[in-house]
Amino acid sequence: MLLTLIIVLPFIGSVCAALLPTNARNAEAWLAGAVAVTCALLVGSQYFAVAGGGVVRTAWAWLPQAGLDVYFRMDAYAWLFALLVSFIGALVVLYARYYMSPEDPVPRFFSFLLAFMGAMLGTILSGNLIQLVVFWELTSLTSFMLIGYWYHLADARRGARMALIVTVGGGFCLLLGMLLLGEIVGSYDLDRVLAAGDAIRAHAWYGPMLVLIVVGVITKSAQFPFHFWLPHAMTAPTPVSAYLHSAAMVKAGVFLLARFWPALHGTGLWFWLICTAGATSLLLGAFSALFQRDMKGVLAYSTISHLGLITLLLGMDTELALVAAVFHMLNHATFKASLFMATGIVDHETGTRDLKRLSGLRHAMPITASIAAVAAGAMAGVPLLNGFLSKEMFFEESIVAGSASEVRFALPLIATLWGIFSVAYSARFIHQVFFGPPARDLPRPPHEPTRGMIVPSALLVVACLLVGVVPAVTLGPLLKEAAFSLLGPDLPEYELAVWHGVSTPFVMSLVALGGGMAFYAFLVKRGLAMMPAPLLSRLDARRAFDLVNVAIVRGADKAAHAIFSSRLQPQLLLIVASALLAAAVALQDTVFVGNAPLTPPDPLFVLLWIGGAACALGAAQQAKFHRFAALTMLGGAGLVTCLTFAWFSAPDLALTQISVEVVTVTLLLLGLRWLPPRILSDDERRRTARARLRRARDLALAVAAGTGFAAITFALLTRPPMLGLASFFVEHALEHGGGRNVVNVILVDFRGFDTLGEITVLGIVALVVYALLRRFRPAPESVDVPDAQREDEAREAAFGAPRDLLPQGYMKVPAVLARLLLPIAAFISFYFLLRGHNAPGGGFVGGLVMATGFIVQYMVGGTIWVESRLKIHPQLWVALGLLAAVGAGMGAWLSSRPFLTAVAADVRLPFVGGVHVSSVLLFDFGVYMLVIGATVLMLVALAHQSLRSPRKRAALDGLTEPLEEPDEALR
Amino acid sequence: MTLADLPLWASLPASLLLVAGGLFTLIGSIGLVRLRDFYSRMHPPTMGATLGTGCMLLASMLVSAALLHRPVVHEILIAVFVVLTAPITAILLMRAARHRPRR
Amino acid sequence: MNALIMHLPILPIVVPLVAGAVLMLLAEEHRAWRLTIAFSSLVVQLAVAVALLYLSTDAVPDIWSEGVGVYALGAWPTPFGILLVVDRLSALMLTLTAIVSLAGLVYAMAGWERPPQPLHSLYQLLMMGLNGAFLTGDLFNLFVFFEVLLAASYGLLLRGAGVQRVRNALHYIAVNLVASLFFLIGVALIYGTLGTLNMADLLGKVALLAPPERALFDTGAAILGIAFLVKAGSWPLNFWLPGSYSVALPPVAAVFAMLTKVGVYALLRIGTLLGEDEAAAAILGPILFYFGFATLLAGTAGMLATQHLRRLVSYSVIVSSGLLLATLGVGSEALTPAALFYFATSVLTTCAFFMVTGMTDRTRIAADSAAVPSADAAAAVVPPTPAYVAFGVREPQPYDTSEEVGAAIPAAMAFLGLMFVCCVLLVAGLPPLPSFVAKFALLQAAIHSAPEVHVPAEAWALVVGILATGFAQIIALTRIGVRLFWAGTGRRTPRLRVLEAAPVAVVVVLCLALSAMSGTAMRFFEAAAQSLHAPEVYTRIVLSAPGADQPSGGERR
Amino acid sequence: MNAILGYALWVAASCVVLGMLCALVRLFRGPRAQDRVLALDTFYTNGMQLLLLLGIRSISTMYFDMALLIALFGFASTIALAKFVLRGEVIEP
Amino acid sequence: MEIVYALAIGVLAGAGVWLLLRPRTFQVIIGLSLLSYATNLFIFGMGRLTLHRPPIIDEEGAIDAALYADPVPQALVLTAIVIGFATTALFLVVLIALRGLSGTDHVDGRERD
Amino acid sequence: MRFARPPLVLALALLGIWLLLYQTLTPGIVALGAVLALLVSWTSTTLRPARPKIRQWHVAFGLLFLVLADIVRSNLAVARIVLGLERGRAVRSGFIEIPLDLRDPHGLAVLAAIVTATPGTVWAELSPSGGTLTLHMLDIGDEDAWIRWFKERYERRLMRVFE
Ligand code: NA
Ligand code: NA
Repeated sequence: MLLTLIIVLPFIGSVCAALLPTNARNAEAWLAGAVAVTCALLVGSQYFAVAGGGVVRTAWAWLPQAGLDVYFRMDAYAWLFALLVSFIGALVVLYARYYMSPEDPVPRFFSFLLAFMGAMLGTILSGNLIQLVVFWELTSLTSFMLIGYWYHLADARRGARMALIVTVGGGFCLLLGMLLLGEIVGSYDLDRVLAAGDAIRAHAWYGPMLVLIVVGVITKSAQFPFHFWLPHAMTAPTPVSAYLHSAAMVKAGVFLLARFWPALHGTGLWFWLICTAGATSLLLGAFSALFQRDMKGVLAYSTISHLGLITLLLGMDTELALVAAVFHMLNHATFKASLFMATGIVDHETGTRDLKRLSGLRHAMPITASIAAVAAGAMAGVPLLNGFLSKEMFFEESIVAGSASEVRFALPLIATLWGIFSVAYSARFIHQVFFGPPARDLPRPPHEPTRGMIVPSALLVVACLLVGVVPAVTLGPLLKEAAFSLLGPDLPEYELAVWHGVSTPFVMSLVALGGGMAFYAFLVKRGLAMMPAPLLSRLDARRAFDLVNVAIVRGADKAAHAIFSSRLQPQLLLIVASALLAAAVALQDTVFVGNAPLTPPDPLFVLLWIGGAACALGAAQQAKFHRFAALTMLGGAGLVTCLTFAWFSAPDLALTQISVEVVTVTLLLLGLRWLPPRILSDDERRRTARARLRRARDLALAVAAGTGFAAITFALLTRPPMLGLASFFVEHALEHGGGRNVVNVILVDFRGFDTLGEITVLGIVALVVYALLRRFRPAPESVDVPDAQREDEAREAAFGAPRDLLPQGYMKVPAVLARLLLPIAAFISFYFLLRGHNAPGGGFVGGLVMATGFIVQYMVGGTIWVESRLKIHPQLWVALGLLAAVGAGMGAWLSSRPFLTAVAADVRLPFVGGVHVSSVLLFDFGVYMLVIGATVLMLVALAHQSLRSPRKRAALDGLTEPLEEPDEALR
Repeated sequence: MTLADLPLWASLPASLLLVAGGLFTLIGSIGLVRLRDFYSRMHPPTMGATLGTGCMLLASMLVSAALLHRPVVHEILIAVFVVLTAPITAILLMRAARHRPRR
Repeated sequence: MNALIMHLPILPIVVPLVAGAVLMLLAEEHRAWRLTIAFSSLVVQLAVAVALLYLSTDAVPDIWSEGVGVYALGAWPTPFGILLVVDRLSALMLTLTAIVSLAGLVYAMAGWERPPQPLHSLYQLLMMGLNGAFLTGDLFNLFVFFEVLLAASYGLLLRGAGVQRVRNALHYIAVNLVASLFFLIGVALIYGTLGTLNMADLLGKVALLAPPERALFDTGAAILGIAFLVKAGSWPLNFWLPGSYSVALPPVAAVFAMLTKVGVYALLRIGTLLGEDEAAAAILGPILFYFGFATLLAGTAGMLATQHLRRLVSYSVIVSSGLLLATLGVGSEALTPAALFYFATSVLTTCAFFMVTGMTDRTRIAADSAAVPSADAAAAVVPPTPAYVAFGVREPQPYDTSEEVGAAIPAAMAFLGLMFVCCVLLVAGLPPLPSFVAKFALLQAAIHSAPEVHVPAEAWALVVGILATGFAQIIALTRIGVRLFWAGTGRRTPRLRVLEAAPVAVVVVLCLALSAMSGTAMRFFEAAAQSLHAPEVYTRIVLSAPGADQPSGGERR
Repeated sequence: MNAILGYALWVAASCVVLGMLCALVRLFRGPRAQDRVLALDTFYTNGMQLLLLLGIRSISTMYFDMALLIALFGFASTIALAKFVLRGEVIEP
Repeated sequence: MEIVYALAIGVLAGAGVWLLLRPRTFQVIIGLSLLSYATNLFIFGMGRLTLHRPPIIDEEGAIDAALYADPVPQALVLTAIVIGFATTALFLVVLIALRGLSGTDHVDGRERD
Repeated sequence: MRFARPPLVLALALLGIWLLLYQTLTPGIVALGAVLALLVSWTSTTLRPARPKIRQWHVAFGLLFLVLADIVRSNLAVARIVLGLERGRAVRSGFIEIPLDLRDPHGLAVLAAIVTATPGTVWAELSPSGGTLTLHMLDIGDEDAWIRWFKERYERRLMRVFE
């Protein structure tokens, strides 16, 4: 429970911090400080629980099915790190209170700082591999926010993103590694994993798993070859660097490596993989640090180097090396945090971190200088400071481990070389900033900072000193507990002491100290102190990162262009081709001729379809240049289709097909007016070879599609029918459906639900069409009255004024006749509506007949004339039709039957006799209304577009009598 | 009931009417192809629409009446409809032909 | 009460239909009424969906046995009438639909719904289509509901007009029309060979087919599959998707989160039914896997390539589709629960992210016209020549973002940033949001079952694919996020209304809750997957549905 | 001897279908738009007659209904096409 | 007759597919119409071809379903026709809108160069 | 003003159509038809504001039979021309102009129907003033005689019916 509190507290603090006002620096600091101190105290209070190999555990089920639990586990090792993280966290908060300027939006800073602390504590205290990855990724995310805190700086943005991409990428590798590890062990429980070392090492997946985990670790701990992000993360505010890049985040990697050391170590792969990364980083970091001009740059490379040291120690595969590694993790955290703080002070008070510009600050800021000097001493491994102790252990282990392997002399050599570089860059760091003549051209006159900034770094330096002088009574016991919790009874005997006598490591230390000082002196003397790092300076990670970024975008863009297209034709081509391919694959072993008896051949049908096919092909050929002709041919093909339906006993289909076909043609004609004219010669010259090829390809596809479709059709037509559903419907239509026309009974009763959906589609489309056309913007050249009409109108007016009873022009006679048709059409439509249940017809056909009647009136009377006399309100019809249909369905609820159950009654009326009333009729009536409304709405809305012509409007403006609003009429 | 039930007094005239109707329709359609100018082509299809359809309607009425033993006259509706609508299209098409420039 | 429970399955279809029709009747001036109706309809749908979800967990076994509810429309016997079937999967889909649409509607209330276009009606009818597609147990009825939802989506996509939108809508419509034709052909072939349309009835009848007829049936299924793959946004059948999703208005795009998922749902539903058949599974699996994996990669490439946030989100939809298809294609039942988990999170993700894009667009002052509603609408609304002048029709009001609808939220930029980050985490599958849990579960299941599946390499490829695409998504999203929130000078703090911000926040909180309740959720998904992979239970219950005994003639006539 | 009606029906139907093909020839040949409209109108008329013949053959009134509808919609189609040819738009203000 | 019927569907579908792949919006819409004719005929064909037996019950008492044409595909086609009509209408309006906004009738809203 | 007295003739005609369609005289159908006929004829006046006044019904019936006969006759004539049986003489087709006295629009409509239904003549144009009717004839014989015949046979009768 307490462990949970330790984790949750920082997150709660984070949320609270985010909600405080922007300028509440003090409140923020108090909040964050209180949280950090509380955490530290809570952790500290658990000492006796974890001492002597004790483990504190808290667990909740999270996703138990997958073995993912919330499991917090604290042993002495975790305890030590949790203490470190929360303690340094508290110091950093104090420091940041004074470091951050009043203009900085501190809620964001403290909020993410606390969140980071929580994530870090979570990583440390995780007892479940996956949960560990969760917190691990959270540290990456929060550190991204912290590094990018000053996001107005391009470098900050880049640095943050670089850090995020590298560490999250590593995190994904770690996740996979942990998944494999968990799969190997059969559990993600840390205890079980740590106990299963032999099984793990023996497993076939050990290699890939280890590589993945190591990649995760070295990305986080900025080890070669993923070290490059750390120097660029120095754009973060210095408190962030002091925390993340010394004590916390970068330590997570090596922390993890040490955590899993017992389970994973002891193979050649482990040794080579980790030692290579560690040793390379060790040297590379130290060498680069020597040539940095930015104080934080020096520290960043130094961190790479020191983490390399830790990594190398962990790779060495000896128990003592592990202890040394843990020890150095703590030491490094203390001196590096204080160095970062000192750097921050310098930056804060002088306005620069440039080693070249800075000089002689010991006069202006003696306390800072002392603190920095001591911390740098620890970094260099000067005796009596904590860094010295772990360095000695490192030297010793390099000899021990080296002797056990093929790289006998390499390791001590590397270690010594590293020592020389470390001393040199530490000396350079202090010398360039604090010694020499006082600098004159600094952005701000330097002076000591407020106490709040001094105290945290001073405390850390005191810790360095204490540990360095009396290790056995300070860190010693804690380290032993931690090491014991890692190694258990395997923990070797060792002694933390300042003086071990003159041993090889001591000699190496001396060489390093002397060599380092000499090397730095040499550089200064030669004026090379500020030169860019030889060889390495050309490897600019920032540029490389940018280049890679650009390359990714370009590459992806090229790829996306190659694999996507914003054009319609390739898409349709692919869809059709895919379907063909899929069908071809599935059809491989079918027989295309079945054995059902065929219908007797009829030459008339053949003739009919010769005509139909000619129409289809003609339409295909003419659709580009002779749209009108293509349209008439489409009409021909439609009629032949209709006749075919009639021929093969589908009267309802024939009726529907013909009515829909005609309405469609009318619709297309209405649309044709808005399409651009196309002249044959426009296109002829564009017949390039490529275009021909394209057409050949399309033709081949079309032929293939047609052939395939015909083949499948034939294959099915020659097989006996499956009458499962059909016989039920035919047998029950009259008795239970109350209708003789089985198709109609299916439509309004058996499968009335389909019809409900179908009319909904129609209603939706009408609505959409209407809405779209209200905002329609015609092409300029088609706005005006068509040429045909202008010429015709010049000769004789077709229509007259809206007040006229009949058109005054030549449309008079047609109008007389056509207006007589409307009532007739209405009657025919009623007829089809009412008898649909027993004979071909129904609401849909009836509705289309009625709608056509209306449309013909528009054709012979003109929009203005019709609408000045009649408001149709098609939208109303659509809505009421839908409601009627759905209401007919809901009627069944009253008798607690399912939706759309037919409810019928026989009513006796005076004079008329028995009348059969059924909800089915209401349903069909709904269909009827909706079809009228939708069809009229679509056609008339399209027709209304002609009103946009300025010529028409000019004529209309002259009208004195106000007319009804046609659009209102459409509602 | 099937067509075989049809008495001869009905089937003979019905057959004649049918063949005549079919021939009028066919001749009308042939005229549509054969005649040289549009105005002339306007005439023959009317044969199919009027006498062709008329004969078939009569035949239909005859057959239905003979089989159902009651007068069946609803075929008249089609005739009425054809007569009502034909002038409208004719007027529009003639006007188009006379005044629209060749496209 | 009993009657209500009995009719519960039909409500998700009837309620939006009635609401949509009533909204058509209601004039645009009655904004308050329109909003009330639209909102309450969705609330009812959500309540019904949750109730169905509860019933489907078999919590009340005396109402539905084994968590499958059947509603026989018209009281016709199975398999002759159309059935609605509620099981865990469909109830889950209904719930997701209701959540997403409610969020979208509230978001739209912040002003997106004001131009007098039939948003509310279409919105309701889209819900009807989606709910119907998820509920129906009939193959042809599925087609009908697909058409309903597509028709509504055409209308919603076209909201706001503008040449980009219309162009993409045209492509979207054309592609879907072709896909619908394939759908019809597939259904027809299945009917032609089996003589049935009831999904539960398919299984038993397929087994009886002789090889030549079987091949014809397979052809039908294959063509149907292509149609579903088009709808699911599978590469190379998805060129229409990035364009059309990225030009849709944000509240519309937010509900479009469900659209591609309908295709996946159909594949899942019918695929698992047919997957019982060994021969079918052997073909279906690899095809799905390769389509899915290609989609995964293609979507990722698209995400990396694009510089436009909405387009990027659209590509992320493709990625999630690809991931789901590839997962289904591996053919391990162990993967299904995790796939369903991922399904749910990806719906919520897409919804939240599209809503966020609507707000981030406003942070840029001089942005492209397709993104900013005010500029876009202004271009579309003012026609070159004023129309309908003669009739005095009011021109639709352009979007006026300056006018306040509801209160604005404080710290808009911080909120927006936080929501953006959450969306990034959701898309990329980073903790602590549920897509991490889902992806983890997927990975775990894939690794665990890798030695047992037909092609272990597929499982491993899936594992690598999931992680690699997640990483690529991080690269793409941080690039665009950094540019949106951190870089540049032309940024301004947008006014975010509570109505816009709240739904995003609620969806994110839901995600967090889902993440926290992963165990419970996963138990549900496991049960859902189990019933999916044991279709004989589904089949048995559906085919012996109560009320389907015989048509009760006396009452009908 | 009642087979005679069957033959008559067949002859009539053949005439009608041949007539349809003739109309199609005109539809393809044009040359002007109004020719095509006229041809399509004839096509519709012949189609209607074919349904009447089918109706006689199967002694069913439902073919009559279909014929009526073809007449109605054939007219609607023709007037729309003719209007377009003449005026350049089907429904004008 | 079956072979004629199948070939008819083939021709309609072939012409439809050809037009579908053309660059002009009008071509595409005509192609879609032809394709939907083909599809409708195809669905209808799933009930096989039946002469002179429309599914309209004209007898009383016991009914032999095998005597009638299969009504189910007919009902399906009816629904499909209506939906096809609706979507064609929508497609038409959208293509006109695109033509108005982009000035061209190319399916991509811009001429290909 | 818009909903004037329902046009009873139209209503009766509609009822007739209704009964023709249903081919039955059951009271339910008749009653429904009557109600619908009244309703439709009444509401359709909005879109059909101009109403004919038929004065002499018997003339109208007589005309009907005349026209039927003319249709048969002209059908045969045109068939001969199409089949090329008139090879003996030159068939001259062209436009002829007929001065017209009939002004009633409904009369003109019926005239148009007659002209159209008779193969061999097509309505081409009515002059804007309404004074001249242009017809196209497939076979123009004696032009003046034919005009006289036409006016006597159709126009006179129509004027008696409608004016
Ligand atoms: Na210096
Ligand atoms: Na004539």
